[in-house]
Amino acid sequence: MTILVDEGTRVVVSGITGREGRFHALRNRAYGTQVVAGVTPGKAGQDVEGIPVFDTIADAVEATGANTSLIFVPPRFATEAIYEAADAELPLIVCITEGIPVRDMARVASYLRGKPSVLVGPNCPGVISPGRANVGIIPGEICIPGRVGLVSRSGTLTYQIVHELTQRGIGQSTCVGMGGDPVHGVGFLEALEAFEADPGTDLVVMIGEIGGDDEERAAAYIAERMTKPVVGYIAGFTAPPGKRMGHAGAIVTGSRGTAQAKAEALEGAGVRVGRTPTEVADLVAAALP
Amino acid sequence: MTILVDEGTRVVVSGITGREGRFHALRNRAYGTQVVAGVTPGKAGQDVEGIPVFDTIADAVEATGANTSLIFVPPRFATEAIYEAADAELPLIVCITEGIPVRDMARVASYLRGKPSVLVGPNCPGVISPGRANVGIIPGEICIPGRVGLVSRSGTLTYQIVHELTQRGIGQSTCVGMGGDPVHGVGFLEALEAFEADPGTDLVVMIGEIGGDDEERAAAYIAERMTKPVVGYIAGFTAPPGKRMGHAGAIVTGSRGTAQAKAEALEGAGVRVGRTPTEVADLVAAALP
Amino acid sequence: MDLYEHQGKELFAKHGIPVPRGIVAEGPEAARAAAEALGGPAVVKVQVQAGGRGKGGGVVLVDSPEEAEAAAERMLREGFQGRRVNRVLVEERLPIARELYAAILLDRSTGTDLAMVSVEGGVDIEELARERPEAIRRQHIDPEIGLHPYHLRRLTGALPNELRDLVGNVVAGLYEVLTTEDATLVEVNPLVVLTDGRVLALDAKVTIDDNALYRHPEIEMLRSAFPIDPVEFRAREAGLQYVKLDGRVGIIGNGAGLVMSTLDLVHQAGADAANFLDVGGGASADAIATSLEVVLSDPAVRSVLVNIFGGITRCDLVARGLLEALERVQPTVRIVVRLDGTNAEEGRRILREAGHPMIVPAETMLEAARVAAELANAEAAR
Amino acid sequence: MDLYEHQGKELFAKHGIPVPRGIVAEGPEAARAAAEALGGPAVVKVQVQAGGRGKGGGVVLVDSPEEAEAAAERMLREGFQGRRVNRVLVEERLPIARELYAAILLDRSTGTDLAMVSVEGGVDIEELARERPEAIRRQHIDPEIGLHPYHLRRLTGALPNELRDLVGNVVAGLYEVLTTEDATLVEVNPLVVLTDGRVLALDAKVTIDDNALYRHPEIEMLRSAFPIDPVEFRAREAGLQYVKLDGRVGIIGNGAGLVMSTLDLVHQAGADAANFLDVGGGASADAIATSLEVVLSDPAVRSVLVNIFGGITRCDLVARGLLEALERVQPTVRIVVRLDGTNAEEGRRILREAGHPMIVPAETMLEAARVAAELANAEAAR
Repeated sequence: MTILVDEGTRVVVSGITGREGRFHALRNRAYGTQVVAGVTPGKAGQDVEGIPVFDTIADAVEATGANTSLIFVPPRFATEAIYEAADAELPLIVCITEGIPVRDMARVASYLRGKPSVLVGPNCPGVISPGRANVGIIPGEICIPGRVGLVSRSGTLTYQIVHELTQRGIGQSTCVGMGGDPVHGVGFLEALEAFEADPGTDLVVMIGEIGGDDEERAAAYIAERMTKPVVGYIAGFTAPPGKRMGHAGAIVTGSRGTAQAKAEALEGAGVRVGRTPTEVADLVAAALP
Repeated sequence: MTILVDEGTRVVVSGITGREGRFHALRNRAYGTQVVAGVTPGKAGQDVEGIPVFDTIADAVEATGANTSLIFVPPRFATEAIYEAADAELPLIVCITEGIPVRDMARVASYLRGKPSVLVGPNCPGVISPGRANVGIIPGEICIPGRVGLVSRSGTLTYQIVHELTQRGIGQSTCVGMGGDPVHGVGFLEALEAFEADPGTDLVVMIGEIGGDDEERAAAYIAERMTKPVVGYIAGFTAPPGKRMGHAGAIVTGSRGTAQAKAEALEGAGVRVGRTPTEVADLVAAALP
Repeated sequence: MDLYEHQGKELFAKHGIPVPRGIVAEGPEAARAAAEALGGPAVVKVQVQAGGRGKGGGVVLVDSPEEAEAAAERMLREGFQGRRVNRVLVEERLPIARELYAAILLDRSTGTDLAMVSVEGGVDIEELARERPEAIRRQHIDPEIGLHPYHLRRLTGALPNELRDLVGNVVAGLYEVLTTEDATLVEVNPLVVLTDGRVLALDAKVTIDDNALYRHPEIEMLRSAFPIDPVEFRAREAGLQYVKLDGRVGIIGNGAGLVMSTLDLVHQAGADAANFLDVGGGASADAIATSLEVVLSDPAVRSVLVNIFGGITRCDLVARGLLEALERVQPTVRIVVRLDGTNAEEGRRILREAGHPMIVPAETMLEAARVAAELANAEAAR
Repeated sequence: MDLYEHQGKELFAKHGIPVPRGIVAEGPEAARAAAEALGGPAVVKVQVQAGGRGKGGGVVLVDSPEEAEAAAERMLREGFQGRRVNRVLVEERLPIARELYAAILLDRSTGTDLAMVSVEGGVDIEELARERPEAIRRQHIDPEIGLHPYHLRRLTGALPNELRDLVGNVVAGLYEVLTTEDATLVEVNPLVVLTDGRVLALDAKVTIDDNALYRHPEIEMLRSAFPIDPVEFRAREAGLQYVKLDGRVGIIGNGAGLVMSTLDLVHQAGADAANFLDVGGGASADAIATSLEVVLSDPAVRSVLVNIFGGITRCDLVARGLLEALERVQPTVRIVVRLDGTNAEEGRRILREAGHPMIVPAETMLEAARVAAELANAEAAR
């Protein structure tokens, strides 16, 4: 069992005729994911190595039964694609696009509230349920199927930790890259809730970083609700306050949002927090039944 | 037991220093309702016969623990008051105001989607749980406590039917005036759902009229979900197509939304539909245990 | 408030939707001049708020200014389907290659706007929707985010490529009318493609939200073009909801639902209502008096039914208002009065003590309907 | 992108927020002239992106143009807290009766804007929030509905009546800046009440969303006023995320999280990072080469750590990029390279076969951090 994506996932890729969209659509398909459609305005009727292209997501859904949107379009068109996917009532929207203005995202978040669509991202690597479906840009070859759920604000740091798990023979149920933008869809809370409910997940790894209070709120949730063990990691202990560290989210103001504060909040909620990616993998190995 | 309002209801009245607001706030209080605050910009610190007036709903909530908003302000300020009540996170908002532009209400409806506030109205007579709380303009003296739930698109027609029930000694758990505007808050569906779940309600009366498809959708819901008996009434059998009959909602286009079509839909769902208010009361009397 | 075709087209033009060149004429001479100005061949279209103008002789193709004059003269003299006609629209005649359909309306069941584009136009759209649903593309537009390009791509997806942008622009213009003018319905049927490839709105149906007129004084002013029934005008001025109907029983009540129900009960009792009149909530004695005068001014009325369930409305004021009106007008028909709710006892007492010969008190709504119907039928039978 | 005070105040003025009269000066002469133009007594304020200017000598009250010149000369010469200073702001001196505080920022935990007004200003607001929370009024503003009058009534509710509208107007102006200029933070500390009753923004802190700069070319141009570090400039031009830090180990990695984690590991191994450099996803050989040149151009660097986990990024291209850079620059420090993920084997083989003397391969991230720290410490100890 998994969360968010599995064998029933049918992906429609917005921006499939772009360089990145094409590359990853084909890569996801090669992994075994059902990539059933693409969308590029004005290119309806074409195909990308057999994947039919449509003019709108609604057209694609009608023709192919797609149930998941994967978005690769440039930032100034990306929120439009999210609205389009939400209006087509797709249950899952994964937005890879980096660089969307945050006020645009605030409006999107407001629009999605109370709607049935779940958004992952933007500025995220996507979601993979190893051996079942890969929706996004996480390299499938570093993952193996198993019973550890993983959720992360960071891309390559996720790969690093998944890699260390896989090296120890520890497989993953689903890895969720929630992305590093200040306003985003699925966060730690939603992922933890889903993993808690997923009978295929025994333990959850959450990978946070400086900035914001997602980790602190996750800690409160864990203390109150989680019965499954959680192992954590926080990046940015040595980041100086006030500096922006790449991710729009990774900026520290005063004592709030520091790695130290986050690690302490998590430990206070019973989370075992590793100080290195390697230690995270060790803690997982020790905690698994 | 009741739905929406009861002894725990604490009302803050927007527009309490206006003629109508003042009159009904005092009338509701005289009925026994906890009317704890009023709001009129610029009149903070004053009071209306002992009810303190505040500058904002949030101030009123902070000072008095109000949990229900009752709105009497003129149409061009009414949506503002609804937003204000929603932002103050009041669980229930009852908007009596008539004449709000429908596109403004469409935006309000969109804003409330996914928020915890429940809206009744606008252009409605409000909600009464006889003997417990009266929030709005329904004359309390025509109601008696009991186990019949009632929901209606029309004001005085509701009074007529409640009156006929009361004359037969049949009391009401809660009467909900949902209002006649095309875009509104709580509708038949939400009220039916709440009455179905309310252990204090044995039977539901729904009073519809021509226009829209609220009754048709309610019929579908009843067929699928309701276990409690429902008695219905539809006004407007003799309304000519294309004519507007007072309520913005009460306009018939072609065969859709006619009283005939609505009555048939309800009867198809097992609802006993009375042809006169008197017959409705008779049907209720016969159906009650 | 439903606009006339020519008023709708003026709004369309303001928002960038192409429409035919046209001139409004209020008399046959003006219609002749209009056709001349347009170059001779023209279309004369009756300006009424009714459908079926094409089949009913309300749209006439003319080849000359003289024919335009004759057509306008007939329309203005005869009216259309029983309605008075004040003006005609004289438009250029255009070579039409194809007819389409476009509309946006506020969908009350979702609270969002519903846009529709059909590859067929000039037809009954509800019929088309039943028979060939695939001919119509529908797209909801949430007012929170407004119109987006994907909406237009979806709506125009069934059209030939060369038409998609042109029709998309029309839909964008319709959306602008809807949102900036507080319309609840904008409809173009047919939306035509000319032989030279242009796309034009050949008709225009626009409904403006009455509640929003306070912020559109320029649209409110368009009412002055409407034929005015003096009775309806008086009712509107007094803030009463009045609709003229075809029966014999004048109806006065408080609250739209109660009045509609009263109409139904009168019908069940064997007569039909002469009107719908809702005095609204908290009616004053004066409003009641005006209501009675309005209803009595209709010569078709054979009896009147006053059905009041007092909530905010006080029945004692209603009684006083009725007596007041009866001092001003001498009714020749009976007035059945049913009072219940707030201060009903007092109201009934006032009427009883006044003992006016034309007032017939009734105990219940059902009884009131029965008596009013009987009185009207008896009067009519005399 | 954080704006200078004077840039922020220009935006404020554009959106109707009152600010003191002021003139930007890039030299002591200009500062003198500015003070003269303002009438003599003035305030000279260093223009840097740092807090604590008041206490740190960055704000000087002057009584004459001569004093203004002297103050500006010192500021431009000395810099402020180790930062270069290009310009000062010379402003009129005003009689202040009271200091307040106002700000709006995008609250990431709710995705809505959070406005704050405090009855005390000129202080550390986070400290005030801890010690006297009742002094600060907070109000979330959902971007879906925007700013409404009730927000302003609530925010200004703790102020004396005569100030409420004036401060409300400032908050409305701040909200306009936020929404129309794509800011994520607008802050006025202090917002002052003058003895004549006027309310002015005495300071301005504005942060613009970098992602939105494409639609604000006029704000993007404000960057030209910033002191430019040539290394940072080069990195930015190449699309690299580069932040200069204080340690000795140059860091290159792909992905912000991985790079931050690398910094932490180097610290745990006993050294500190000289920089943060994220080459981003799918980096080309060229981007890697530029990154290496950028990092090596920092004289503080004693060793370099290249930590790549290939996803979209291909490790073979990374290896080629490194070798390319090493042909152009002759490093005097060792470069520890750790490659994993996409085409890692191939990347490692390329480096092995090149056998460059300054490249030290590492098997794991942990090992790479340890080795790089040791090398840097050993170099520094020499």
